[in-house]
Amino acid sequence: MQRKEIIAMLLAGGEGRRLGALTQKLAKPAVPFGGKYRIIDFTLSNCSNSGIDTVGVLTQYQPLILNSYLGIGSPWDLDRSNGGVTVLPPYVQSDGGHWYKGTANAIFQNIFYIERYNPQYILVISGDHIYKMDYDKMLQEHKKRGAEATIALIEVPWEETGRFGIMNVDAHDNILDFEEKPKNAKTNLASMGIYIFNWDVLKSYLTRDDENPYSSHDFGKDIIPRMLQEERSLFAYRFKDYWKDVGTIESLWEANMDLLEAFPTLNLHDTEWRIYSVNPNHPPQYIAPQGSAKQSLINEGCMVFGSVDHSVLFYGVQVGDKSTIRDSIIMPNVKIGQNVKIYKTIIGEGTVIGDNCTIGVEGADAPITLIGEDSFIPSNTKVKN
Amino acid sequence: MQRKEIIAMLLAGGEGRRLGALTQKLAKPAVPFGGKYRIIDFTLSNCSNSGIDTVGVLTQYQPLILNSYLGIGSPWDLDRSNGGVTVLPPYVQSDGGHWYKGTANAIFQNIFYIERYNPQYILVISGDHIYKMDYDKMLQEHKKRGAEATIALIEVPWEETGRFGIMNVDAHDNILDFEEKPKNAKTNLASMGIYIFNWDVLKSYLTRDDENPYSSHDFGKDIIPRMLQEERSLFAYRFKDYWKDVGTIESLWEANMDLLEAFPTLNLHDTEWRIYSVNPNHPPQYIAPQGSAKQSLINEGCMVFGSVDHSVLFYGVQVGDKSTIRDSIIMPNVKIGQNVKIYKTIIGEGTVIGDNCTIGVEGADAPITLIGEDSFIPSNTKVKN
Amino acid sequence: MKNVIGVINLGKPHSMLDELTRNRSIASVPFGGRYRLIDFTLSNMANTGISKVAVFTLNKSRSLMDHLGSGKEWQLDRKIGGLFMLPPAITFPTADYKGDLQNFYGHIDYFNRSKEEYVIVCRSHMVCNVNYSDALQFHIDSEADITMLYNRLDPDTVDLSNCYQLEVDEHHRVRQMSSDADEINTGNVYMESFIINRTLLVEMIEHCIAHEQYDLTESLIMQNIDTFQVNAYQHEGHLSIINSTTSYYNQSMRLLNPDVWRGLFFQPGLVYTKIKDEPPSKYIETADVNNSLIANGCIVQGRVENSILFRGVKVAKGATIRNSILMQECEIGEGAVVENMILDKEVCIKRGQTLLGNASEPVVITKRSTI
Amino acid sequence: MKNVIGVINLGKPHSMLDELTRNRSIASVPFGGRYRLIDFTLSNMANTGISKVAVFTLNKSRSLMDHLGSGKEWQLDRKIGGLFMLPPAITFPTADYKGDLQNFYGHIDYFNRSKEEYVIVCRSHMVCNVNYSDALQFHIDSEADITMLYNRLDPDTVDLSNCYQLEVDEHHRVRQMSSDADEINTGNVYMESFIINRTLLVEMIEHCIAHEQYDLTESLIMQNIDTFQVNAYQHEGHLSIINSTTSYYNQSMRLLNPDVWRGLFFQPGLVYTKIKDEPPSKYIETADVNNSLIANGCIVQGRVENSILFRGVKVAKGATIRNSILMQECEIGEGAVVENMILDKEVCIKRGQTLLGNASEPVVITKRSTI
Repeated sequence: MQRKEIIAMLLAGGEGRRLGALTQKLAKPAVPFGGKYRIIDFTLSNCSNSGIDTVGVLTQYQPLILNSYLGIGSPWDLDRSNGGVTVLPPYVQSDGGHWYKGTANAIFQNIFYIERYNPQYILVISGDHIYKMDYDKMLQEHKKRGAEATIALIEVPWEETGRFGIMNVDAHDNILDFEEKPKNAKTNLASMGIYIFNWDVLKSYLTRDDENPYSSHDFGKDIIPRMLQEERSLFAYRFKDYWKDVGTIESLWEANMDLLEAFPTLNLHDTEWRIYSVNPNHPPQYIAPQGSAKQSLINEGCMVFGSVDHSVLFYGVQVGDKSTIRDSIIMPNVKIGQNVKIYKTIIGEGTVIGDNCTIGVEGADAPITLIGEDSFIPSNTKVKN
Repeated sequence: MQRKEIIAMLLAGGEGRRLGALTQKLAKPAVPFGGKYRIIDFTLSNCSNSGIDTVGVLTQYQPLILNSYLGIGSPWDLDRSNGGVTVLPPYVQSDGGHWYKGTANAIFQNIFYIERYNPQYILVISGDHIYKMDYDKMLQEHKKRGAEATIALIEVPWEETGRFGIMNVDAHDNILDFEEKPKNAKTNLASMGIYIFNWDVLKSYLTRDDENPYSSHDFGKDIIPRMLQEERSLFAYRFKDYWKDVGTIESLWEANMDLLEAFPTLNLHDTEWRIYSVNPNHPPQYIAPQGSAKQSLINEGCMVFGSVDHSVLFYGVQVGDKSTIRDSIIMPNVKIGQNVKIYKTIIGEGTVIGDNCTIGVEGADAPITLIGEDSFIPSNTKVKN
Repeated sequence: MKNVIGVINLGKPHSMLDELTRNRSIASVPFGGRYRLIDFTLSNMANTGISKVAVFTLNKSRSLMDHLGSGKEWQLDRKIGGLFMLPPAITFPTADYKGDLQNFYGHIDYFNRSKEEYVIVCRSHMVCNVNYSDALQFHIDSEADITMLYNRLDPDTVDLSNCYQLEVDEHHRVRQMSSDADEINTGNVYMESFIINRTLLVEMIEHCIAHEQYDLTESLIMQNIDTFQVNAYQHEGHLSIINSTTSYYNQSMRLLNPDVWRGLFFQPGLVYTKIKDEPPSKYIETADVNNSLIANGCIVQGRVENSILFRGVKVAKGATIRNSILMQECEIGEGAVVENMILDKEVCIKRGQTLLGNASEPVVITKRSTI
Repeated sequence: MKNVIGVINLGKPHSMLDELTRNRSIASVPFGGRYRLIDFTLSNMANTGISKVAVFTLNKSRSLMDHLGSGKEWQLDRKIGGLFMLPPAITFPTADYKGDLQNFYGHIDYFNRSKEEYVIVCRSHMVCNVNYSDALQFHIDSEADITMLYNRLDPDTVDLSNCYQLEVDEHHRVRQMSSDADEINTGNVYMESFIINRTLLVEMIEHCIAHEQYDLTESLIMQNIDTFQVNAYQHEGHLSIINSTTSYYNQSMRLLNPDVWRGLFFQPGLVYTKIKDEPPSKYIETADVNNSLIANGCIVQGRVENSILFRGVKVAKGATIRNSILMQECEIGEGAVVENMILDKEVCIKRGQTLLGNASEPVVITKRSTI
């Protein structure tokens, strides 16, 4: 087996409880996003666009669903005989089954997988963030600095620092210390949960961490603090583009709405850095004579007989005559009847909505209404959050 | 997802204890065979040559080793976006991990996988038999007969019937009854462990079987007898070509030696039914001026400075000056020193043998000597069984 | 469908689409917002489960090869079987090319070396969505030598010039066929697709070549209607016949009918094409779109009416597109007007330009022009 | 190696192998029992981790395309990057073809649209096993404009006609180069592989074409040795130069030396080729083989001595093969004798025939002949 300079380990374990009805059947990284994608498409596409062709996907739950979505990795150009994408759930071992006890433990339990490729570097990323990033540039910086670990940082609004892992760095971007969700942050530089490690260094820390009964086996809480304590060379890599954790209904809705700007910060139309996804092979969308679409993203296979305004429609959505969709996200294959009004609502995949319904509340400050997957809303119903 | 007419479930769970040192690190289906192959290559190649493009590989142990060998399935033409080959180990579930309790239970635990393809028929096969068979012909017979289950049968010597599941059939090859390892067999028609079921029928039996606390959850012991008892239409499909269970050191050795006949029953040179395998990308073998090879199968990457007689050499084997190999099987990357004599021995992958050694016992009736993987035999050693 | 070889016969010169086929074969003419004509036939074969397909090409096949690649989209990137591109065995000036059977004969070894029992031969200018399983079963059950697929169209409303029509008896047997509507005008249109046993096909090709006959339809089928059992199988779904620029335009516009859209693109199977990984189409505040088909990757700021936009088309503010077909990556500048036009790939219409075509005779703008 | 494009330049007419290149380009000449010449260059690129490779072809590229397919064996079956076959942009009679730079210029867009910083340009008749990483690092560290790869050979024992030799100073800078051994005879043989920055390559191509200069080596490199910083990087491993049928034969026979065998096929990387899924080779009781290379799928019943057997060769009882190269699927009948010969693919020698060539001028038997 040919040696790999770098391989990626993608943490896709999140149950995503805060996404409520959307993650009843799906792992969080498989939640639809942006009219065409699933959240995990962004990190997988970042990997292949960065020239990383080996990605282990660590999942705690439902490996078959992720297996079935990822397949042999063709959509992301990760269908490689040597490498490619591999789903790594916790297996039943001869001494029984073990859950992954934390992010670091998930990597530790898959040392066998990693060593097959004998990598020099290892990239650890999360499957539930929306951003476009060239990991190769980060790797080149890591090498140039001779770092043992490099952590990607982004400036967040000061009032939100309490939600993130915050780094303190010196003038040369060496990391001085790290605080998880500090009350009084010293900086507003948040960790994006993107790490590059020298594999030999990380391996020794993982091994020691595994033997520590008091560890929670987490990168942010255990591995990084221990490395700082032992004065390893940790380097900050600053990122200035669009990055969003879509872990809540609000942030998921916002990140979708961000795409509807005339010139969004996250440009999906950039042909130099395409986001890849499984293609459903649907025909071009059809906008009927009486239909209309404004300030919206609409995917293939949709049939629009009503009007769609400032909304995101995934593939195969049908919007009936005289219906109005506004400020909403309609996931794949949702069928909407005639004369329906939908405001500021997220509708899960496969839901059917009868005629004359009103869903959600109008207005910029209205709360978001959420309809789960495969729901059935009978005609003449009113639903709101 | 497009519907599949038939998918295969390949039982690769065998620990293969009877293969001793050869299966310390390998699952039995991954044991090398025939100078180039691993045992599982035969059933996988049968699938792809039969036009079956979806194969679930059920394994109890070491899923990562099988995963790593099977990769995305390219060597067997099973690198399909829709289907292909998938390793299915027992996963840790939300209520903990469950071993596969038997062959039938292994299929039962993977109903979710099967239903993704919504197949009409399901082929159940074992990963540890050596044979070439067109499963499509068997399927056509199954359909033509309107059977609910079809079982492949082969005539075995009467004295060996006690080792097999023996079928009793009527004049039209309807199966009348089935006895597992009978003392006084009524026929010499043995089950080859190859079944085709109508999926809806099998699914109902698997579900009922799972609820039965007294069942051992085995096809031969539970499912088939129950179907016979309930007078389902079970049909025998007779097979007359080469078939061998290579579950013991003796049968593994014999099956390898069978290939050395001038016109072996199992013809590997048949271009209409190739056996596919992972290719190590080695150059043509080199036979030195003082080397010789007779009645042998030798693979790419070998360097022969000594003489090889009536033996099988896998890739990357080196045979030193004045050494003799006779009646033996030398697995990949074994390095043999100078002036070594090897008789009727199976040598596991990666073993190194020093100079002037004598391994094994000469003579047709001599016992087989077995040297495990990655062993090191120092110079001037004598080893025999 | 282990037992069937699919053949797509592009070996018949076919230049009826003028400008659209100047540098491409008819099989690679873009159609329906994101497809090429060959996608329909190839997807029909994929959906039937055929895993061995030969494409007999003639010339201008560069864009076709780029489009098909290794056949991955149609699950034909295989070691066993898979996609075979078979150009005429010899390089020749077109004058020496005597007909499609010559190309079949040049690759007769392909058929001889195959083990499959049946061959389905299709062309690419008859656009339909069909699963061949039923037709094959019909072929086997009726013990036919040849089974021709046909579709019933109304000869009074559809242009059937260049089509063969069939006379079929109550036993589904073909009694007569002709491309002259004065002879036969039943509306039973031969879809230029037929099923035949492989060994019989080989025999018939060899027989034709020995007698210096080179036209697949006329020499191999039409002449043998009395000698062999030639049956007809009716396909019930939508059929678009593309045999002129006008029919290309009209058949494209029929896709704006939601029933045709559903019938052609979803039933019985999906249509596969080369994936471009374009994002969903984006409608800006000023967009005003109706009765149109819009493929992914478009950015629409202007007015689009009764039109088809292929992938990656950009329509600027104040521009108007009406009754037109805009192929991949066309760009329409601010305030431009495009009416009754077909714009080939990557055409750029500058701001303020006006292009008015004629509804009955659509004008084609050459690929990559800037106006 | 995200930052490098590999280019294999086959755009220079090269017919020195006569019969062996009658219907194939030199890149697809079989070599070493199971490879084609291009496999070595392409595997070097794959082992260096290059995932974007362009092959500039000239003609007779049919067998090359069959061999390369989608590039899967070299991990080049990719959506991002991958393998590009770039024939001359126009169809032309050979007389109009002015040189390989014309072909580069015809595809200048390929370079312009790329983002990679470096380009490695190679040819296929210099057989070696090299990882380009060190050479690239050397190129970057030395801030060279062009880095030429060379190998030290002994001009007294190796035929260096048709080769360029270099004069290299102590700073690794190329001072002079010539294909005339009377001018330079240092034994520093240019491997016709060089590294250059992409933007500089584009500029230099455009400059050459503007001045009607069309030969890559002479116009782009040799003329600019004084103007640009042209450095040389020494490759230490084995090099076989294939520039005539005799050198093809001699270099093949060198593979019977175990050190050359190990050095060329294993170090620093493996050599990939199209997989044929042949079984291990089989030696029957009567086989008598020595000092030979035998690929898989052979069945040997006779005597084989100082020879190379490609995949699937059959040697019947009593036959003798000596000092010969037998390509894929040759069959040698009972009692036949073949000595000092090169048999192209699928040659069949009937029982009892005797073919004796001349050791110094090996005879080539045409593909698929029966004798």
